[in-house]
Amino acid sequence: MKSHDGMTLIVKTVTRLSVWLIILYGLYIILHGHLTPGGGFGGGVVIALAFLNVLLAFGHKFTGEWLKIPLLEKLESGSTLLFMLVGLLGIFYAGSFLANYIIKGSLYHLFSAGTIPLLNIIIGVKVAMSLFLVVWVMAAFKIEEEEEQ
Amino acid sequence: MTIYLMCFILFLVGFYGVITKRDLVKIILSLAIMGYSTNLFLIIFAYRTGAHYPILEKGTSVTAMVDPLPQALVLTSIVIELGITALLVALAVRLYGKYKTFDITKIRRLLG
Amino acid sequence: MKVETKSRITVFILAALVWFALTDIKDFQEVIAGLVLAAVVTLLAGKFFITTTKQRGVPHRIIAAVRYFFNFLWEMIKANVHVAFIVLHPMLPIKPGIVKIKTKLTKDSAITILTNSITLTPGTLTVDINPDSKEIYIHCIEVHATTVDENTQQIGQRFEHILAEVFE
Amino acid sequence: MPVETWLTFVLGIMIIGSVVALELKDILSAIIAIGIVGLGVSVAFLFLQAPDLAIVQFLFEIFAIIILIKAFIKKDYHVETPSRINLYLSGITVIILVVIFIFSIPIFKSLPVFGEPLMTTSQYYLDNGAAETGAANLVSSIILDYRAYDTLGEVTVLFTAILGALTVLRIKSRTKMEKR
Repeated sequence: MKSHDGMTLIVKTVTRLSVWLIILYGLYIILHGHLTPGGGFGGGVVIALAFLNVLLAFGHKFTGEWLKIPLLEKLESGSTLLFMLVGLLGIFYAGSFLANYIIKGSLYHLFSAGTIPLLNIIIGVKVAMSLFLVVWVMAAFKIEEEEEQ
Repeated sequence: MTIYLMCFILFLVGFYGVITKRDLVKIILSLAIMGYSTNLFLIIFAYRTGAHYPILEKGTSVTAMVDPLPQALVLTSIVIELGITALLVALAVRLYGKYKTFDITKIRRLLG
Repeated sequence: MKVETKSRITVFILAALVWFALTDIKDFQEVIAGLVLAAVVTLLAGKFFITTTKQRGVPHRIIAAVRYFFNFLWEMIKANVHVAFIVLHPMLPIKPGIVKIKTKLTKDSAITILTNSITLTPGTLTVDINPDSKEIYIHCIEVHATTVDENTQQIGQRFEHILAEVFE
Repeated sequence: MPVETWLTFVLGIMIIGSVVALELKDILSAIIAIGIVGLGVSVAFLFLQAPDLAIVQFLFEIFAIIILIKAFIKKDYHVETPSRINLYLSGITVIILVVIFIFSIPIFKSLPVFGEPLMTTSQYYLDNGAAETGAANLVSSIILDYRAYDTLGEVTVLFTAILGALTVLRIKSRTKMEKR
């Protein structure tokens, strides 16, 4: 078995059964960033680690079919643009760049704090995609090197 | 005072590694150490004795809280550090692919 | 029903339940967000959860799983006492070695549980697995038999017949 | 026990870990030793009442270790023994660094004492943050509301760094192009 074909059956089975839980936990951390410790940065890394788990367990080819890498690249660049768009909308609605223009809501509730959860989600997507893509490209580079030898 | 100085020692260890090591991997690791010590120093500087973490909780009212501003700055700094580490690792892997060594003196010699 | 649809529905229900356990269920905002996020997780990673069809019904499998749990506990106590006896014995009568056993289980999850159970019981440790020929290599603290069949009888059969009822 | 004692302990472990990481010959051991330093920073953040940072530091440390191991572990890595001139140079560097350390002690004495920060701007954030932004987590309200412009810059820097890494890894070298 080649090294980039993934690991043994046991690792594959456990990954298969647990990957949804890790992704859900990452989303929980992102969405509750304005209420509890965490936020876009931490949750993004959790999601990236879930994808990385699949990449390490199942190998390069399977993950490529599952995740649609070109879409991830577009999400990665698009989220930066989206961040700026949310900021620019602040100029129209509240008078300054990145102003908090959505209704604040009441404290300690999920839908509160205006643009903060929105920006948290954008940052989470950005961090998750970019960190996963680095490892992805690194793995692809390694496979290319091995094929040449 | 002792804690500030120990943090500075950690920074100097990283600095020593950047100056004297000839190995690309060790240089990347020393840069990471310098980053850790800087982050830790900022947070140590912001600590207030007996204070609460800066997150409000339902049903409790806390008056004294830790300084949240350095925490926000360090949060972004950690992320940037990881990005820079990834960039450096990519460069090191590329250089290894071309010159088959991690030794920077040899790489310099090969460049001519 | 197709296997993939079934898997996605299971993941959706499980994700919603986990979300309600993590948050306050009385808050309707959390409930809405939980349902949306469960849908997102289902779309993203829903198709891995179940990959094969099982013959028996769910209640029978749950009863078998409970039976398996107690059986596993009993085997674990026996193995613990055995290993403690070996360790405390002044002569230290160990006879370590790696043995090969064959399994009749076909499902991936069943093999995973079997190998993990073998690893968790003291004295035996799963080293490697060959998924094509269904062979498991095990490191034992005390090797009794030399043939594959005898080893299968001693190590694998303890768990295998109940696991077959749970997963096949 | 006071926080200072714990922090001194954690920092001592981190200093030992960093020296070990720089001096070990084996690459895997060096990367694991850098893990000691990073996780020590995470623990120190917890002692300093910064749970946000502890989570983020912990996760990013794990990711950094995975990247480093995945990139460097299979290379045939061997360190040559340093020549005598290099040993002399390291000795001189250590002496210079010790001198710098001794001369920097007065600077650290002039800083505020540990546990009593100035907090001129941030007191405003603490008093009005929850009312003005509606977020219970004040760190999050600062990075995404009061200082969101900083975060935009940070996202741009991350974007550029990752783009650089992707470009460096994806570009085909000249010799490979000629072969094909």
